[in-house]
Amino acid sequence: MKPRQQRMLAVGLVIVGVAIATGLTLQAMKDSMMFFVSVTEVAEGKYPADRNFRVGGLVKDGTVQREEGSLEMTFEVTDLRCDLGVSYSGVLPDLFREGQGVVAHGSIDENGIFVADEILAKHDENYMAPEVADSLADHVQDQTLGLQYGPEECPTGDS
Amino acid sequence: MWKFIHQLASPPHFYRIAAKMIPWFMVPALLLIGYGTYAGLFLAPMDYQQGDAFRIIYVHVPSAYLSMMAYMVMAISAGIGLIWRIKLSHAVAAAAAPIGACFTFLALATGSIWGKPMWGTWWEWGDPRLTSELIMLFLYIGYMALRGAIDDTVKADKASAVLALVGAVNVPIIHFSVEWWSSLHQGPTLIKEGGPAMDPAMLYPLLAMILGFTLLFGAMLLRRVRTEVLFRERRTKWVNELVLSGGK
Amino acid sequence: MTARLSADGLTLFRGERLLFQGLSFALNPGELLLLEGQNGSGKTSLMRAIAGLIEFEDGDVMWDGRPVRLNRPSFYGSLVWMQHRVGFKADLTLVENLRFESHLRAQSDEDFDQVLDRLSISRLKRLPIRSLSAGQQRRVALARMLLSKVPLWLMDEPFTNLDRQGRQLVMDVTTEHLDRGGMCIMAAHQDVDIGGNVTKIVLQ
Amino acid sequence: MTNEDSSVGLMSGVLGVARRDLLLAWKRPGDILNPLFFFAMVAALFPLAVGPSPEQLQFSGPAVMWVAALLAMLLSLNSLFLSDFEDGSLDQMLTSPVPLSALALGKTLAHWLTSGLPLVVVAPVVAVTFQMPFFVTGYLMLTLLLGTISLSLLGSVGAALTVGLHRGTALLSLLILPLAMPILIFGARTVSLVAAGDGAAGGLYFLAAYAVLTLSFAPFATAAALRISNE
Repeated sequence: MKPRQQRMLAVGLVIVGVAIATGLTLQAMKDSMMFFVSVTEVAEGKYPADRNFRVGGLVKDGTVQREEGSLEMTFEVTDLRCDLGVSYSGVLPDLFREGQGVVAHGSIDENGIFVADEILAKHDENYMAPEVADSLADHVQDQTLGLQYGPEECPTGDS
Repeated sequence: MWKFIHQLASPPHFYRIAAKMIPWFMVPALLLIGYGTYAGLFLAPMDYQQGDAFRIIYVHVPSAYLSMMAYMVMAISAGIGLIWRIKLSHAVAAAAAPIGACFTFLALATGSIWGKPMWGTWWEWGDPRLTSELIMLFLYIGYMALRGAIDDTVKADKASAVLALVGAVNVPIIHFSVEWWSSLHQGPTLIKEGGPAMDPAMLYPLLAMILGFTLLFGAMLLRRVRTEVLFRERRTKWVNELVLSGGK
Repeated sequence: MTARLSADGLTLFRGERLLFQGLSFALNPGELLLLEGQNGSGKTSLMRAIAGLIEFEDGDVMWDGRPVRLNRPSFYGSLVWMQHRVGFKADLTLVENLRFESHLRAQSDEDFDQVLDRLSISRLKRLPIRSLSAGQQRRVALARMLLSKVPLWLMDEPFTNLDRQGRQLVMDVTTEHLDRGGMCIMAAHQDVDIGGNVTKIVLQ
Repeated sequence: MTNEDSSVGLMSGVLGVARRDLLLAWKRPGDILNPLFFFAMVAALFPLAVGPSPEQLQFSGPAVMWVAALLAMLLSLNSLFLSDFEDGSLDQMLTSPVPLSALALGKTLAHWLTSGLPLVVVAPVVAVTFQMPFFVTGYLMLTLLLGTISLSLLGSVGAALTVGLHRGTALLSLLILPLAMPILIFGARTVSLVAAGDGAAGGLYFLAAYAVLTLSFAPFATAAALRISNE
């Protein structure tokens, strides 16, 4: 093989390599977008009781209940379509509040309650004055979780 | 145009021109940073979630941005130096590294201070940007360590250029991996796609700070390259004449 | 008519020190270029730079009229070189070492025995290089040059560690190589008795 | 007497060097075994330090084993080009008619076969002591397989940059570790995910992508670095 051909071959191999790597990365990214599931998917019964997973949603207004003198608490998460009861015992992040987006890790118990062993909340990347935020709050929260469901009827979980 | 670039690449020429260029970077940089600091602290409203704590963004974001920018400047000029064998280009890469490392450190420090009120901890491994910024600092440290370990300037230039380029290929991968890793904690969609939404009264001071920091970086880079050039050319006639004439 | 190997205006620094400036030479088939100079005069550096292992500060070495640094594979296909450290793996046997290099040059190993006999190292064939004396290792390096069948030989101090017979062998082998139309660049302290077309470069 | 195009093909050059280095490794088995013992010992340090609680061992097993594997690879990298540099055969490689990047790839291949692959093979034995379930061990081996390929390739660049420098070992770690962090993240995390009952495909795809990417670039970077270091 002539040196020139060798160089061409090398360049060709690098291009092929980069193309394959890009393809694999895209595949990897597609797969890793599934880090939490929506409440609707849980309601559809896709996640059996013995499996650990993460569920993401908004803390439903007026559902947070704490037990006096302990860290036990319950609340509901919603994706504006389905609701899911969550029980949790532990320290909550500072930003946890009603209407806030949270991701909970845990599994469903026999009563259909999601028993969380970890709750995460995160401030979003929107910066605005408080008065503006008030008027926009609901809308913004919808966006930050990427929720696409309208307020339709929730599919029954028994199916 | 080509002739101008060629002239600029000659060390004595660059040394003179850079001296004249520094004020053109420094003065607007100080004005913009002055405005940004005042407007950021007093004119911008409080954030609806984070209150006054968010104001550290005016130092944090420009530093983080510059840590990337400085790496890009370093890698690109190292690459140019390696391929076209331009010595000035290597001097730019050598000069950019410590500045970049400082901005990276500043970004880490401010990020950590920001983390304390927001997350309740100085360091949060779950934050992808904090973690990848840390790896960025490690990359700078590796680059500077390699440079320091090789005595011969020409060899140090070339070896560190290879490292800078390999690092540049890896920077996006590191970011992606850290984001994937910490997304386990946060869920990637919580972070909004399409850039942050921000109140204009908060945004303008931030833009001013970013531009100001960039110009400041330019001024510091020019100064450091001048020193670097002087050191590298210390055996040449023009530097000797310069020294004898008292730097005029 | 351009020479096969030529150089014009070579300048080389080692660290801060200028070794030489504006050095030029030309080498054609059958010619020997002899580099002379005291210790530290830059013979080895010049040799390594010609082989493309060090970059010249200024000037280019041309092979068939094209700069070497742009045509490394074609230049290296025509070059073999003997340096201070012989460049063999101490744990591998003589034959294993030579076979590896023949493989890279796509040469058959059928004339191994003949060459090893000529250099009187046949009986060392199965020994690891580490158990050979310095002079014997030099002879193996000489075998590498003979087996490579390339036109350009670079020899840095080929007589080091060799006895009188060995030194004569180097000169004989080199003379034959030149007679066949080969080229050689040699750096040496001592007087070299090689007939034919010799050019000398004395480094200060 | 013109043999200008008489060099072997690229692939044959890669295999030629790899075969020589494997032969060398065969004659000095300690060079292969030492990193393996190191791997096992580092992995053993954690249970000794943390305590024998089975849950904790199961939880930290993938991470500990991955860190140990990374350090073992790092340990073996230092000598990759050192003996070639010292005995002058690097000079011979640099002036060989086969492109240097092919030779560098050959050396890296031999390095992986003598340090990466043995780690993959030994991993299940160590995994047993961490009470790792069978199918999780399978994933551990798979991630190690993909990850050590990238580590060998990246490491060859670092080893080439630091060959011949004083204090080369410490420097090599400084250069390579930041670049190796993505491998550690995806390797250890994927195994942890599998152990927790999640899917592993994303991490495996990424490790494969990183291996392919480093395979495309590292040989050229190594070749460039070798030329620079040997000046």
